[in-house]
Amino acid sequence: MNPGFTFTPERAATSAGEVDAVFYFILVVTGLFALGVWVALIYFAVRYRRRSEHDRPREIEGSLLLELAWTLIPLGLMMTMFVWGAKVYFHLNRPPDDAMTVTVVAKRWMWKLQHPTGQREINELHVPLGRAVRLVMTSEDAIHSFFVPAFRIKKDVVPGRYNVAWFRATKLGTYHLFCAEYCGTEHARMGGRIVVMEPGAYQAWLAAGPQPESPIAAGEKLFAELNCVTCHRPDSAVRGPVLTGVFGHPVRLASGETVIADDAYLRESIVNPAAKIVAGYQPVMPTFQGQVSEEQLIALVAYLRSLVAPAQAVPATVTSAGRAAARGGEAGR
Amino acid sequence: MQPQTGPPADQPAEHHVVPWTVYVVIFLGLCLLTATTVIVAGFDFGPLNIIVALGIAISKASLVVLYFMHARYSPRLTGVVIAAALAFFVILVFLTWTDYYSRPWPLTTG
Amino acid sequence: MSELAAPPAERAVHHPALQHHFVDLQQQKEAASLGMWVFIAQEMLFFGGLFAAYAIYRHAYPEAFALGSHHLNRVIGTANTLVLIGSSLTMAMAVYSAAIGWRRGTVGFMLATVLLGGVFLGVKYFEYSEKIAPCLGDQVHTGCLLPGANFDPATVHAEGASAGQVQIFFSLYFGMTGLHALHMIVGIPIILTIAAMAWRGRFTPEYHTPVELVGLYWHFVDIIWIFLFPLLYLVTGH
Amino acid sequence: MSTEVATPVESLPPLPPAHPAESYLSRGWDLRSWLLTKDHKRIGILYLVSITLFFAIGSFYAAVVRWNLLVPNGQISADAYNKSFTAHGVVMVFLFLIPSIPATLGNFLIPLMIGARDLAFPRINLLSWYLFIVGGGLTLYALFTGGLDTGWTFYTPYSTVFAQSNVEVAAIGIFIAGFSSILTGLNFIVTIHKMRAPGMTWFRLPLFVWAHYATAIIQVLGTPVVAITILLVALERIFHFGFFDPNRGGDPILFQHLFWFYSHPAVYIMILPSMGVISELVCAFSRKRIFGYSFIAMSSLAIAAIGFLVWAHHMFVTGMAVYSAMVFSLLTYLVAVPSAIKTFNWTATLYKGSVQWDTPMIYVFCFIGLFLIGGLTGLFLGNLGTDVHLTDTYFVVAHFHYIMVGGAIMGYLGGLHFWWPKITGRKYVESWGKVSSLLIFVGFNLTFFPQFLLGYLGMPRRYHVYPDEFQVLNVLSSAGATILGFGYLFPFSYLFHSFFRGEPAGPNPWGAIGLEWTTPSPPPTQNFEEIPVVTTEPYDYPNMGEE
Repeated sequence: MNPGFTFTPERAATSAGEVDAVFYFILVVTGLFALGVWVALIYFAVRYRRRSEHDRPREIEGSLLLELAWTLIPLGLMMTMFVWGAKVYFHLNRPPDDAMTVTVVAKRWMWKLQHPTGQREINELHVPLGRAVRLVMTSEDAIHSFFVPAFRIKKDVVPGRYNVAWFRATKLGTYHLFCAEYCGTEHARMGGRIVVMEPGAYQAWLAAGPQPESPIAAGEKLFAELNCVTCHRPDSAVRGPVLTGVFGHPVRLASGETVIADDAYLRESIVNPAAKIVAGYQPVMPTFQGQVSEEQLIALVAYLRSLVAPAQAVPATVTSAGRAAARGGEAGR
Repeated sequence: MQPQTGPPADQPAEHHVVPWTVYVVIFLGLCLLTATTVIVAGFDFGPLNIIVALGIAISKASLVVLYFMHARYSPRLTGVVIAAALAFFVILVFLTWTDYYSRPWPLTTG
Repeated sequence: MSELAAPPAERAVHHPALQHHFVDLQQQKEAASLGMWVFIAQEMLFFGGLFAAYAIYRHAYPEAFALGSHHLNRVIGTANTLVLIGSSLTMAMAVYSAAIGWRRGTVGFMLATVLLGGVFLGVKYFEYSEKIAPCLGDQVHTGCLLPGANFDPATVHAEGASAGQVQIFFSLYFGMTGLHALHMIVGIPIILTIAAMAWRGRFTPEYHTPVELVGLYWHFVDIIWIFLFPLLYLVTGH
Repeated sequence: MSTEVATPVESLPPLPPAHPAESYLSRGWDLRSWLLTKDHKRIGILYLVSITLFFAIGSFYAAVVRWNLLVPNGQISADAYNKSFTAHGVVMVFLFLIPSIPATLGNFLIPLMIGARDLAFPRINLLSWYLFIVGGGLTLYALFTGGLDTGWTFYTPYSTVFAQSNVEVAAIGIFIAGFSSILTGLNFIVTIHKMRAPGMTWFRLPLFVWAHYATAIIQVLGTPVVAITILLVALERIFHFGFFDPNRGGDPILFQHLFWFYSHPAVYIMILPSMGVISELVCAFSRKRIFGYSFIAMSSLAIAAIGFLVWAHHMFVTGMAVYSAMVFSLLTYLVAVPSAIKTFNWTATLYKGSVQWDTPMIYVFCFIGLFLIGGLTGLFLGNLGTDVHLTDTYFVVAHFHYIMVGGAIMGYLGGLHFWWPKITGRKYVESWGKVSSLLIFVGFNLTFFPQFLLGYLGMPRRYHVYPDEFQVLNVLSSAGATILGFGYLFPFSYLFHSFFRGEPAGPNPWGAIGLEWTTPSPPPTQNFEEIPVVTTEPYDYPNMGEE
């Protein structure tokens, strides 16, 4: 027997419990159904075994009542599973507001992770116990998938977009990080470790290494280097929208539509400025596609996210789910 | 065989030889609609552009299916086949669309 | 229903085109016609994948699609649409001629269909070569509209990210019109074969199923173009 | 239609003798008579031989995969492993499972069951076999010369930008094989609509035919979408079109939508015909009318229709819109209902029956038991909450093997044993059949049950190395695969043997009801001397022998 062999995976995050609850509910329900059918199958097969070649079974008509029963009862049970699962999924897609943001850039065949304070790690992520961690992820090449079995979370990491996942670790330890989407030759070795530490130990760990720039600081520097400041500052000769406080808020577009300025929108506006012009502005901004790397983009977006207007309350973190929820709400009205 | 098999074997099945003038009229109608769609494309109706263009195209396609392809004079089963194909076509485009419509991805335009 | 189960000997006196496994000509005709319609249903979904891709990308990149579309020649496109509709008319007339037993009409109209189809493909060839010729060679590629390394965004006044998006438009343009043209290229020899059969007097008002079937196919190809034309040539920006 | 069950052969004096002088097989054995045949029965045999070959090739790659996974660090290189699981998937899905029952048993039996002399378009039927061989040949060529390492799913942008292997050739091969499937489906639809014998109304059709009708709809309306999608992948590689290229604004996820639009319903192409087989066998071996005929028939159509609405449940973790995911999850639960209806009805059919434990029936028991597991584990994967953890792990691998092997292949083997005497005119040795079916059952469960656990523990699929703690279950699985492999060798050998040495079977060795059993075994080329007139309901076992 190998070390650590168990029948159930570790449960080391809040999400693990939520997913497992649905898992075991379905397991019990389906288990009972399977048992029922097997017992009936075996019983009938044995009990009504052909005893003589002249057996002539009686005719048995179908039964509408039975048909309805075994259509509607499973349907009801399955709707319960669906609703429960949907709730969990919704929650898994909605990071809490107090989450710290770790950026993830995947490339064949490694994970590049960066802490909010700027520390970078490769194939390893140290996180504090009990703190929600929001992962903003993108890929430089093929599709990958960020999978931590002990947390029961998985999200594809797709080139050209930001996917978000989050977790809140509840148990100290070291856990597997896998790439779960086939990405080429060394796919199986594109793994790593998530190390869950006491918050104090985490702070110590952060302090121990060299003190790098935080993404926000790096973003601010880039913002200046790329001359974004010439147009996008309250004190600049205004040709572009002021970006202070824009994150998380609805933006009215020239097309008459409204979008919420989330990570994806900000990223798009840098690489493809013409796509969604803010109402009242001209499409004069050049594209930065090819001039900034994925990691620089992340830094820029992090910086923009940090530009909260002084008078303004901290906006609710808008995430994929949140944005979709906002839309759903509109549609519902 | 279908239980309600129509004419006996040796009779011609084609009861509906459509007069050729019908084809010419349909052809002229198609030309007219082509001209319309080109002219209309010169105007900007905003989001309605695509609806107008597709509306005209659907009208043209319906004329071809109903008259040139004799769907109007064909057994009901032909209609069922067309409807099934259309239904699955719509499912393909529409359900794919539901993802893109509300997806937080650079592609979406609100 | 008893006549349907007639023994083979009795059936043999019927039409020479009747195949052994059918009970009568009517059944054979219905089967053939249904088969063609099912084939057309299949074709619809075949093009459906491309139309779905078109819908998604046009929705995402309206400006890039307008830019790309302005570089397709509307006049040529319109003329070609009329040519193709004309070929549909001649095809319908060929089927009509076969139904009334007018052999020369059948053959003549089918040849006219082939001719018009040939004109359409010739124009298409001209349109393609205008866009592809500049991509060849390894020096300058001004005017190259074939997606890929040699694509020239300056031709369509696109820059940065929208240069890629215009390439998606042209990928769809070449993919959709190319597949459409391929269907015509397949159709033409079939029409010619059936025209030859018609010439040899193989069809009668009672039996001219092959003419009808190839007619259905040709009209379907026409319908695809009816959608491609506005979707590709008449995209306006906003 | 009447049969005296106790001694079926002697009690039917009007029928020809057990070895009819003239059968579809006796029309010559030269190559020409086979390769140019338009007889649906011979084409069925051509398919049977070809897919058996493809199955052997696919199994070989499965063996390589299981052998590699015996140890955590793998036995072969990553590249060789990736190419092996891709080859296993491509061959098994496109070249074995999709054509398996429809192209062999369906081809052979549908005209016989509905009282027709052939399929509506015999030439197209032959053409579809040639397309299959050309497509399959090209695919194999791609696999043998350089290989293919994209997985059978061809996900972009890996397949379009990064894969260095033979993607184009394989894609074109699969494209061509796809048209073979479309033409088969087209032929079935037209045949079932237009070629039924007098009196064979829709609700007198055997459920096998209903299942194939539903399958044919999927083949005709789904396959073209995957054909064009695969073609786009090839075009993107050859001409650098940018459909799925994120650097040009293309969306790699769009590929997944288009791919799964077909490839999810394709699962039903594999399982529906198998369900049709089970419906026939359950009745024949319990001498009962099927319980809830119309519910089973309609549930086939429901599966075909709803099956097209659920594809994005393969994409819940791609970052798709949350509400869109909810719609797809809901629809996924709906498609589970008709499968459940079928399972309950089969079980209920046994109630107070006269259950005969012959080899085909043992496969029925296997099918119901295993398909049940496969179907119920699908509920974990259709569930938004649990799918996040389980997708792309071995749980998925186990789930679809329970459906495809536990379901589709068990049904295929059951059907093959049941109709083998009809196809060849000879009986196989029953005891061998029983032993091998048990071997397959045990081997199968030992192979794939541990994979459920592996998946829940978090082992991702398509891994050629894995952490040490997964080794126990992987070794168990590989051990099971060995038993399973031997299990498969048995039917292959004793069926082959019986083809030459088997006892003559007579027209109706099982005492079963259905038009195909009224013909001699093997049937004559024309199938029926006279087109039969149908006057009774299907599965009229209670009234059997009373006329």
